[in-house]
Amino acid sequence: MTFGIVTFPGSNGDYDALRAPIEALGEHAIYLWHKDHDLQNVDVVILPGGFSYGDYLRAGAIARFSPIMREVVAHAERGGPVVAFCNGFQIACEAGLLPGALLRNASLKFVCAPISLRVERTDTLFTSGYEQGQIITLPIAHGDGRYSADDATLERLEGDGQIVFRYAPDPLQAAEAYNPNGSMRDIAGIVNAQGNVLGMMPHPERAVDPLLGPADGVALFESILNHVAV
Amino acid sequence: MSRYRVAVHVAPRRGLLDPQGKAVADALHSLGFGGVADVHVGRYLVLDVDARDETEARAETGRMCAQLLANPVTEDFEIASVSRP
Amino acid sequence: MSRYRVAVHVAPRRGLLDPQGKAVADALHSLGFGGVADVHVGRYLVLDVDARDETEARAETGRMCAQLLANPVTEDFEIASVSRP
Amino acid sequence: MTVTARPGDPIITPALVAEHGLTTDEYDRLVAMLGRTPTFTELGIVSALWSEHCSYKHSRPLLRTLPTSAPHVLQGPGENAGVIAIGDGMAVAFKIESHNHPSAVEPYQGAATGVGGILRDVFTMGARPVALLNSLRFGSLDSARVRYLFAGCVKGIGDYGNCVGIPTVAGEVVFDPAYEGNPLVNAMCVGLLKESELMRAVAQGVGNPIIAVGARTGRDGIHGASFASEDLSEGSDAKRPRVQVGDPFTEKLLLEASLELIHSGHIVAIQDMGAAGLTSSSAEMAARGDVGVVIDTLKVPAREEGMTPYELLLSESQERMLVVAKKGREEQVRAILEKWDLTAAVIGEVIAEPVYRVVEGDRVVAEFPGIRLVTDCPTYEPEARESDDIRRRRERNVDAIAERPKEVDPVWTLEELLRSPTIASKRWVFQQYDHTIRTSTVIGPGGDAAVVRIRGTDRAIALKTDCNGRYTYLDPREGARIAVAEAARNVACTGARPMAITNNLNFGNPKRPEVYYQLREAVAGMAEACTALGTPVTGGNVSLYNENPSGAVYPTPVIGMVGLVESLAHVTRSAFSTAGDTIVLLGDNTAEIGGSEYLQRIHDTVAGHPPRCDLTAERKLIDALLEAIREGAVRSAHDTADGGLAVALAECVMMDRACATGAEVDLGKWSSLPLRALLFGEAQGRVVVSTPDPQAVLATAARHGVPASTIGTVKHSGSLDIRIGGHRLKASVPSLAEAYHEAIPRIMQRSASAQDVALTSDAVV
Ligand SMILES: Nc1ncnc2c1ncn2[C@@H]1O[C@H](COP(=O)(O)OP(=O)(O)O)[C@@H](O)[C@H]1O
Ligand SMILES: [Mg+2]
Repeated sequence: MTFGIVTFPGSNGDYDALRAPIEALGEHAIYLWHKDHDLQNVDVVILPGGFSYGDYLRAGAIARFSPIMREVVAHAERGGPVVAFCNGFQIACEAGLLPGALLRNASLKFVCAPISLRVERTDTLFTSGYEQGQIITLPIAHGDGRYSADDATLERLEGDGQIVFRYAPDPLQAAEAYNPNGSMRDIAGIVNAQGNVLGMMPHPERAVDPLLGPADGVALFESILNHVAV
Repeated sequence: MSRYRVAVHVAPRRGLLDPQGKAVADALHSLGFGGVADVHVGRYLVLDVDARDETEARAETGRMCAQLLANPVTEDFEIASVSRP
Repeated sequence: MSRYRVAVHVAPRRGLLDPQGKAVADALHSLGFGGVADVHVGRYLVLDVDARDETEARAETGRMCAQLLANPVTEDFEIASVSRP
Repeated sequence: MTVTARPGDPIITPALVAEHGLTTDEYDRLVAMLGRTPTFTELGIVSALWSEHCSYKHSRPLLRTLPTSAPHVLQGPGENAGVIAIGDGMAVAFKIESHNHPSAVEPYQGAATGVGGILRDVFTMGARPVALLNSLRFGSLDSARVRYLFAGCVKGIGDYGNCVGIPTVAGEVVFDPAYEGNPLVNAMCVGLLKESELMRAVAQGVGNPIIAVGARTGRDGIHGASFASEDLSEGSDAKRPRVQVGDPFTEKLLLEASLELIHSGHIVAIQDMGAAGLTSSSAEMAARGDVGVVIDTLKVPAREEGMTPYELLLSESQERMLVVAKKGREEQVRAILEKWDLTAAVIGEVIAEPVYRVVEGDRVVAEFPGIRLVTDCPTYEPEARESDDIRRRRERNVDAIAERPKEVDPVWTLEELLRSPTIASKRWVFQQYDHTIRTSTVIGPGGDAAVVRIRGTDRAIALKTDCNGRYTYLDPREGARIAVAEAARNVACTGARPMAITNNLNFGNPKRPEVYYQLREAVAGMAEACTALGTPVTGGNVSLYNENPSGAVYPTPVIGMVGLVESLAHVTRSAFSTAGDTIVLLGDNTAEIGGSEYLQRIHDTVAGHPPRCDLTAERKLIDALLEAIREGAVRSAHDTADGGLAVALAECVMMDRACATGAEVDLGKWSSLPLRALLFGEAQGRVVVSTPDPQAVLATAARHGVPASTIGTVKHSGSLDIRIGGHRLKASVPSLAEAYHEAIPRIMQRSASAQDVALTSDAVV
């Protein structure tokens, strides 16, 4: 199985997104160049973290016009899996692959820390390896992660079960301030209505090696592998 | 073709949390500016645009806003002024 | 005392690098907006200010700009408008 | 060729010469070198190259005394960055750089562009940057201006490094009134490369084209180098248009393009256009290669119209590189840059004639004989004399200072120290830095040193910056020795062998005898320590004139240490983790309280002899500690530093707030020492270790001749319980944690919104 990681100008999480499936699953991963028009038959597209176009104007606003994004959208429309981490999530929202927008953290500060999440859905192709309600720890590192959408959209996300991860208090720690960016309804990750596009602010691709901390990101990659096995 | 200088305001939709506006208001209060009731922070863009006339410069800029300069999900835009640079 | 709505423009000082403006201009070009020559990105603030009259509202806002709203080292500001909300 | 003045250029007058910072003597040297009056352009070039910042004229003779060689040093001082071999054909490039003056004027952009510059210094060596560090000094956080500078610098460092995607993994922040008005902002970058890919910035090959790469040149930062060579004064405010604005997005493209260029084989040299811009990069590359160059300023891509040669040569616009390509490869070079949306312009070439020549189309606007432009700069060894005032402070009997009534309860003192912003947790800072990107950070900020793994090997590097300016103030030689020893100890605590250092000498005006004394003594101390500990100096930076009318900063020789972890199994953390482990103190306690954070914080006193630094003992300590770690006997290791043993023990039980522990400690063995010296004195050469196998640790220490004592046990009790003879100190761990972790957030809350607002102008809003 092959993962394709899109490198936009200013992407910097592309390296971690490439290494994760290789090191955690032993699968293939290649870079896809933003100026190309060809997804090279990859099975899964990853929109990685970083600061595409410097995050100038709005995070993700300029990258969504890259030539390769047309192919990514087509791949998603065909039902192909797309995983968007951090800046990728911002790009996916700007591109209309996912609803809503990611605004500046309520603290107005960039925040890099491990964070607790609750897995809200295990019936998606990205999360079947987790347990329902499981609390996991993943790193975050972003300045624009405040998920926002209008009430109708939020209701639809809730009603259709599109909210996959929420920021949650760690049972072992004080409950205050567990939402690191002021996201509405503590939303950390969502899928589209068809369930084949996942966007999330935390970084599972940075949590696949126990040497570096909790390896709670591995299950996400395994889930994808189990569904998309080729 | 002439060159026009078009100023654009892009503002977060009212009703959305505006932490920056709130931070500005708090900071102004702590600096002693007690008379400030409410602050909103948006973007101010100045574009130099080549167009046949003012109407075209305005229309073209409107298209730029709709496509790129403002996020329709969270922001409103207005063309504040068109002048000759 | 009455309430005034004051709009402020803060823009990067001309001559200083404006990487954001440049990135936006490049993006507009690649979207086919060939007529855009130059873009600068600054901030647009709307403040509700209590003051005796328009002149005072304007003067008070000017002081806020000088002290806080604009970075005197890298930015210029102007009071764009004063109105009654 | 004849050099002609450009129409409209100012006439050279004594006043103009003085404005350019040249002394009469220096000007006479220039005239002698040229055999005529210089043009305005030439005066500008020389004023930049002969500025302190570029020429090191007051420090070069001292720097020559530093130890710089060892078998593992591949590149010592003199290049963009130093390089050491770490085995398996791999090498590490690293360097530290100051951006003190720009940060004092515009903290956000000043600090951000400092990071940008040091990144370029490292990737131009052919190394991929893998870690950033920073060493910061500010005045007291009680001042709103200081909070503004602090917040702005931190945000600038964070935004730049985060955007380029290099983790910021370690550093230090110190607050002291001595830095009021003169913040110090030093940034360090560390990169990895294959030994075979090492690139040097040496111009070679007659006919090879010189290419300007990256951002266009604007009028920003003109004369930044000479600005960095002056005291900050009222007039500095007027120099604000010199502010440079960073563009980390372009930097990221430049980074990728440069590495691709270097690996392509199409270029022979590459250098950042840093301080003094095009002038210094071209002149230095030519001097290193002992070749001539010609530059045509009309070909330099400009951001603004009507820029003069003077401006184009001296601009410090950021994110630009100068490349010497192989003749005939121009198109290949251009293709690589185009891939990364960057522009390239051929602006000159390497020539056989030994001259440094600048033309503007047909007109020669500047011409210097050979490399004399770089080598003719005078050096100075001014008078050195210790300040009487400082000597008196040092000689003061600090043991006679009476305790404050509250000190009856040492827990009060301990918490007061933990709350000191210099000691307190810097989470508020490093939470704004991405330290997990590149998935190699084994130990991030918050421990003794950072540890970054090297993929594809079982190795890692350990990194830390250190300096206690108060020690160096009281005794520059001893202080500098301690800075090196402490950096080495920190690195060793993580399981790494200290390998080499880079350093940043932040001092006042060297023309004042008491400052030059500090500089001379500190360099001597650094040399002694580096020799004793086997850590050669591979490079560094000198920042002088860190003064304002009210005085100079503490002499602050910041040490950036690189260590090597030979196996990932050796990586050791600093916090206690396991109840029942035995706590062992390596090293010995003494009665020294001079120069301590305790005296400063509790008694508002800066006086006394700083602690003694026994370099032989430090070396043994490091050897013993590393051997015990390799034997698998060490669970955690944390050195004692600011605040002494009590603070170190408190940190061990609560620095990791999520897994706080507790401890029972008995220091009865030292009950004859004054209590406050035992608890809060800063004796050097001590490490607190927790171990499941104390006998092994004690035996290893004994073999190395290192004093070692069992002092207690790790508990999950939620309290830190220390007995000393009849005294007992019992502190609640949550309350210690509160003091340590909340101190800075609480202070910054006071004005947090103000800075965020003032900073919203910056690109990443
Ligand atoms: N400016 C900074 N940037 C990143 N990390 C920092 C910074 N300041 C302090 N830290 C981290 O906080 C921890 C404690 O720093 P410090 O008090 O200097 O330690 P020590 O006393 O052991 O030298 C270290 O892990 C250090 O890397
Ligand atoms: Mg330490």
